[in-house]
Amino acid sequence: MQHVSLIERLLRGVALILVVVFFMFPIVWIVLMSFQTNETILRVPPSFIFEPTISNYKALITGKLETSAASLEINFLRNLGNSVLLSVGSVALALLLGVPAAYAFARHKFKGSEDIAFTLLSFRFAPPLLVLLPLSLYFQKIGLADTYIGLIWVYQLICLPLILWIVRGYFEDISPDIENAYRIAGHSWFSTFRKIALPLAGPGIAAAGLLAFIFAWNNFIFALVLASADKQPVTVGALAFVTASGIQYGQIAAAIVLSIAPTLALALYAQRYLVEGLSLGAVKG
Amino acid sequence: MRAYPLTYKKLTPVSTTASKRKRSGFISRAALPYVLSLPALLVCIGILIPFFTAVFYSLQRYRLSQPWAREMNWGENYLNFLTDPGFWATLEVSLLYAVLTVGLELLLGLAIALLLQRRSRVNNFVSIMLLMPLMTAPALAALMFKLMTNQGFGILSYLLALVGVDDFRWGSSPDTALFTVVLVDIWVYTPFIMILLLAGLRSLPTQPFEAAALDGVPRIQQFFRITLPMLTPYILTAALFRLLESIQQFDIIYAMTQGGPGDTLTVFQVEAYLNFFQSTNVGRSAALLMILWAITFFISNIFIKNWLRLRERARGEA
Amino acid sequence: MYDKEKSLAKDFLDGKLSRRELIKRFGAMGLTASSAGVLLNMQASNALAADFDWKKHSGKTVKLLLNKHPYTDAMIANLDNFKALTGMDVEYDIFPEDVYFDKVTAALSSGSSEYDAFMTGAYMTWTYGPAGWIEDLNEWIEDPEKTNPNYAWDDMLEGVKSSCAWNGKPGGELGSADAKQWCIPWGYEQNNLSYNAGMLDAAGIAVPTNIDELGEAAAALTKDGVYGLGVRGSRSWATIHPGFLSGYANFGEKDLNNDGGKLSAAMNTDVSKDYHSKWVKMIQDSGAKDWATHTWYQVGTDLGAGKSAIIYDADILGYFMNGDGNAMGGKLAYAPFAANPEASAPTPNIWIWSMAMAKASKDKDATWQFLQWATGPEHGLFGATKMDFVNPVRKSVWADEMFRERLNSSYPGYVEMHDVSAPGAKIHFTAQPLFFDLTTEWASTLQKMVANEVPVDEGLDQLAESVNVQLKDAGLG
Amino acid sequence: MSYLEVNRVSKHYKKNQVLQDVSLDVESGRTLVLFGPSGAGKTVLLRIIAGVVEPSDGTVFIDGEDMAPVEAEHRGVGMAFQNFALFPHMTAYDNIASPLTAEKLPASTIEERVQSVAKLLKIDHVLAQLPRALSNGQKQRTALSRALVGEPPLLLLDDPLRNVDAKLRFEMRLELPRLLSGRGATVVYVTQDYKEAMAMGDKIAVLNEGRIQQYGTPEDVYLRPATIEIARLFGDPVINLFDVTPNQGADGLFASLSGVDIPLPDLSEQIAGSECVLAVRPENLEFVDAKADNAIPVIVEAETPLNEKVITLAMTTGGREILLSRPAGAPGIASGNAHVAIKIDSTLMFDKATSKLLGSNSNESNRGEAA
Repeated sequence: MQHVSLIERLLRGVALILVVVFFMFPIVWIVLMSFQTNETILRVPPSFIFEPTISNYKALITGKLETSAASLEINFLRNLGNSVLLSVGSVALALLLGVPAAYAFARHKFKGSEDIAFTLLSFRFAPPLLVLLPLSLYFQKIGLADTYIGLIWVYQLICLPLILWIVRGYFEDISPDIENAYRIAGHSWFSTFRKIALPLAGPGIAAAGLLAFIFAWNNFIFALVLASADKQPVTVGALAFVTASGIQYGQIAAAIVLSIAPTLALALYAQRYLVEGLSLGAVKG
Repeated sequence: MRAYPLTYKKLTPVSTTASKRKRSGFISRAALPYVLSLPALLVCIGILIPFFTAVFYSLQRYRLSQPWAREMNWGENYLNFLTDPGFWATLEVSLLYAVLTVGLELLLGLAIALLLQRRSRVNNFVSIMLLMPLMTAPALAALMFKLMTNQGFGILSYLLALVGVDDFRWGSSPDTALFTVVLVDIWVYTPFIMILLLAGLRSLPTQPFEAAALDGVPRIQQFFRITLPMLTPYILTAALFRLLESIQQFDIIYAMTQGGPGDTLTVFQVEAYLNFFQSTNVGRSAALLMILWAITFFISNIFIKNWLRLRERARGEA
Repeated sequence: MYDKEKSLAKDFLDGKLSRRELIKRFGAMGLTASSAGVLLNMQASNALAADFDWKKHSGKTVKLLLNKHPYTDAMIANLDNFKALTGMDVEYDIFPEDVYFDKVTAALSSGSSEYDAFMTGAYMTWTYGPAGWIEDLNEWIEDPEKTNPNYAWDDMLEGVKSSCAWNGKPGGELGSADAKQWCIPWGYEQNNLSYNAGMLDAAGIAVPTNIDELGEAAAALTKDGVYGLGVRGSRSWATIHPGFLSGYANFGEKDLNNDGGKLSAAMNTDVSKDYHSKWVKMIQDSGAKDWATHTWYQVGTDLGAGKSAIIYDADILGYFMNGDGNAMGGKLAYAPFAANPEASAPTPNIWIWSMAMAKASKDKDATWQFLQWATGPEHGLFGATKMDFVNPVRKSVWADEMFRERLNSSYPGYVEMHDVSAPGAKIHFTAQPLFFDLTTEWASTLQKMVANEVPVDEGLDQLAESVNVQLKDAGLG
Repeated sequence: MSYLEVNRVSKHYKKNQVLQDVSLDVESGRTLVLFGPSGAGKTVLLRIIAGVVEPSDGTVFIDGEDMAPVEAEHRGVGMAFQNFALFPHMTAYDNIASPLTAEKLPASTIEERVQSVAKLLKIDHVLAQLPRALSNGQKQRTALSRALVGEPPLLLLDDPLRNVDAKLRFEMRLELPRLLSGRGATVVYVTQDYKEAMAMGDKIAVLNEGRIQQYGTPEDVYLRPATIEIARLFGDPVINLFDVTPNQGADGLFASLSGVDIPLPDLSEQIAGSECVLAVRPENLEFVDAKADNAIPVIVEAETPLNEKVITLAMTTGGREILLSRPAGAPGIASGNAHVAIKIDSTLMFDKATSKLLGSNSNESNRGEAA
């Protein structure tokens, strides 16, 4: 490590604090807001001092909120469950389909493989609306409309190319000789794939899976267009607090907090894969 | 050196006779890659069919509210764009938005990654913290910023007023709307770039830096001569992913301003969304999206060619 | 349902009990007013049953697509009665309003047969009707076999009812003889003034009676962090249709000219330009700073939170903001508003939450069974008196003493405001399929004017030109 | 009987011809050395034999059986890679055991055999380590153990000593032949080092630019290199080459070198008047008295004593550099004018145009050429 002067360390510290403030402030503010009633939220000037209430969370969890105007029925936990189901299901399917395909593209340069890989990747960048609308027609016809399976299929639009592209890079980075050695030692290609390629690309697969999960979790439009209310994710559910009888700001905040929490927990858990895992593989040249 | 006595026991060889040798499995070697990639391809083809349907729509005069007037008009929807100032505004603001967000996020992301480069407890903790915005759905992040920039109780408006800027209208004024949505975009996506670049920085070999330090190369020069070139593949990947997403931005802009005020932020997807869902003008909506797709295809093509070249070169050196 | 409560309700309906006595006894049994109402309505429904075969579709299920709204809450609260009355089941999907109409368009355009009926506004039927997604409900309303004799279609407010009927011809007059009833009104909103009475009193300002007074009052009330006038301003059709168009229509102005089926822009007249100038100045001087992103809920919450003094918007926003959860709850008042000093009465443009039947519905008769109950007089009265089902669309409900009394006691001036402006209340837009294109562009033009990006007269000329091009393009001009 | 037979194998990647019409055979229990510069196609040929690369054309027979339909894991081959190719996520033990686990042998048998081979190669103390914790030498021995442990009838060793340090290479060069010869396995050994090739091989196949240039015993290759190129590759210091045009004199053929007429041995071909290359190994040049027959005057430029020999760089009057080698201790001249003589019977003559050896039926031992 090179010698770092005191001034530089000071400047770095200040910069780091600024960065943390910029990125954390909105989150902190929303968390604070989630413990307030509409009344204290709307107070001028805004203040950090208030009597915290857990009524917003209680309302979200019990699914009922009594306001003066009406009793709102909220199904936020269901939204949360849908988000988990859709994201986990989509990422699992994308891994199941994408990892072997990525392996094929990386290891077996076959005719047209480069073109197919690129075409698959370009789907990631097709405007979702473009396919979504005709898709809703076809889904209607083949009975996939308003099913989790149909939704998970459409989510592949986000997940599959991402996983394919990143994981392929990891497989390419594994020396073919290592796999050859295992084959020559008497193992089938499948056992080589399972025992050598998969473990060695493990961190990359984890990182790609995590990224895909985040993108799936944050998706908004697929379920909205393709499914009924009982299959909507949190991103749609969080809008439910805007009604003619008033906006429940505190609950919006609590909903946002609850919707970030699972991905955050996952990220905390898998953080080392994310940073360390991405340092190999596709991202690398 | 002592010679080893050859005490190794003679054991049964693994495979001796030709007759015992197994043939290849039921999947032949040539078919294997196709078999492996087929399921993924099938799933994608399912998504390809609607894509071509959309191409078909884009060549039609097609409004859901006027089903009787539906007809093929071939390239007319596209030709109309040439003389449609709204389209050019859309193109301009989409590109501007993409360039602004990606440019700023790259700079900021790189700066933060450099700050966090050294592995330490504090840096690791901070890098986890910074993932939080990325975990926030853009639609919800936009909602958060809407609350924070509310003129009545929004904390950001309040803080600005405290420092004397009491007429800052965020998404409500054409002068500041772009700034506001770009701010949200930066907040959400800078961590994405930061994490990719941080991964890149941490995987760089240390020898060139040690050598440079021994040679007394100033750190600024080290950065431009060593760090930046070696980081290029990472920067390209991050830029590609972000650029293509950014040019298609919908969630943030739609939630913040619905494309307003005026026509300030009518980017492609917002315009196409409104065209479909409000005007039910399917033909124009599909044509807009096709143009957007063509742009993204073009950009990704260039990027990926460069990326593959860099990759090959890196392989060659390795 | 408990027998004891049932018999009490029956006694009441048979005239053996007074209403006061009934409620007292219910109270003694631990029932709230609204659940008492449900019981009551149930008995009323039972009474209905004698005259009509409500059980005809017993065992069937209808599925609804609903917006998250107090009307929806009221209907769901009363749903058990419908089930008991008909033996049918009702399923429903509720979506937040921010995405509701997009969801409807997505569902209908995909040809989904999932939903039998759904909530909509009249404007939307100008798309849905021609697109062939919804049914003309006249077929059922006029069929005595299918509609119960107490349905009292004529009981609907005339302007509201006819605003939901259109013959499908671009520019065709609403409620004309050949009009199709695309949807049934459920609840509706007039656009008038709701104001913070305390603020006006403190400033010594009288309730404005025309646009000039409104501008002056709003300017005078803009101080101490409060802004004078709340109106919508987002880049959407929703900015045009409430106060803005109500005032506009009061000057006799139209959105489009209809020359024998050929439509052309009518918003660049001198009167219109004058009105636009006043409107724009009003927002510049005394509107919300973030007006350009304001939708109905910001307009409402700001009034409720005491951040704005007057809103010229949907009356029900003012109604809801007068509730307990709001800082200004109980401090709001209402007034009818005629923007034109020379006008004899207000001419509010209206928003009508209505119910429409999907063409893809698999059992339309059963669906109608639900629709006639949901839009019928009994449920209307239940919703209006026990829940927040304002504004009701039936004359009989407005005539109901209990309802008027309830409003008068906590919402001063609300009933009077309604009565004064109801005769002129209707949709003042020209029905045509480009409604959303044109109004979105109109809103965008307003935003540019308020931001001083374009002068009012120039902006209107540009708008008119663009509208004409689009109309021609679509074969309407 | 030949255990391994490679029959007219070609390999090309797109337009890049890597192997062309290569044929070889190795008898059971013998060691074949594939020798050639890098890029010659040695590794590809090895992979084709192992079955991890498919030939574009041609056939590989192992034990008389056509290998085309047989997957790598069923060929009964052990292979050690130049870069070791250890499984980074497995311990040295698991690495070595991998050919045995494929056979689904009982754990105790696996244990016994791994320990046995590890002891033999002196790595039994590092079996629990992951490859990244091993030294290069240990890695190399682990890789070798892995190739040997299954007792494969065919062993493919891809330049196993390339990536280890000089000391270890020296030790292993002594050790390996013993190890291999005791096992009765047929071995194909790839190397770029001619000494290794000479030391290891029962036969040597010289591969260059995808073709077999020469195929024969180590003596053959050294004494009768088929081409100038092979002559240059085998031998250290490098062989001296003189462009000459032989003339037919009264006493037979002679060539003029620095103005000295040097008699040439008789060759089967008629080479008088054609351009040839006379190749003389440094050890076949000696310092002589100026009056000696056919003494060529030179100026000695430099002398490099090595352990067992002394190398001298000299310049002819015509400006040609020549290298001489003499055993250490033998008399020589360190600088200044001197004369050298060529031991004419040990010279080689090549056709300059084709670079092929003249005067020997070299085709006989070069099947690749003959085919």
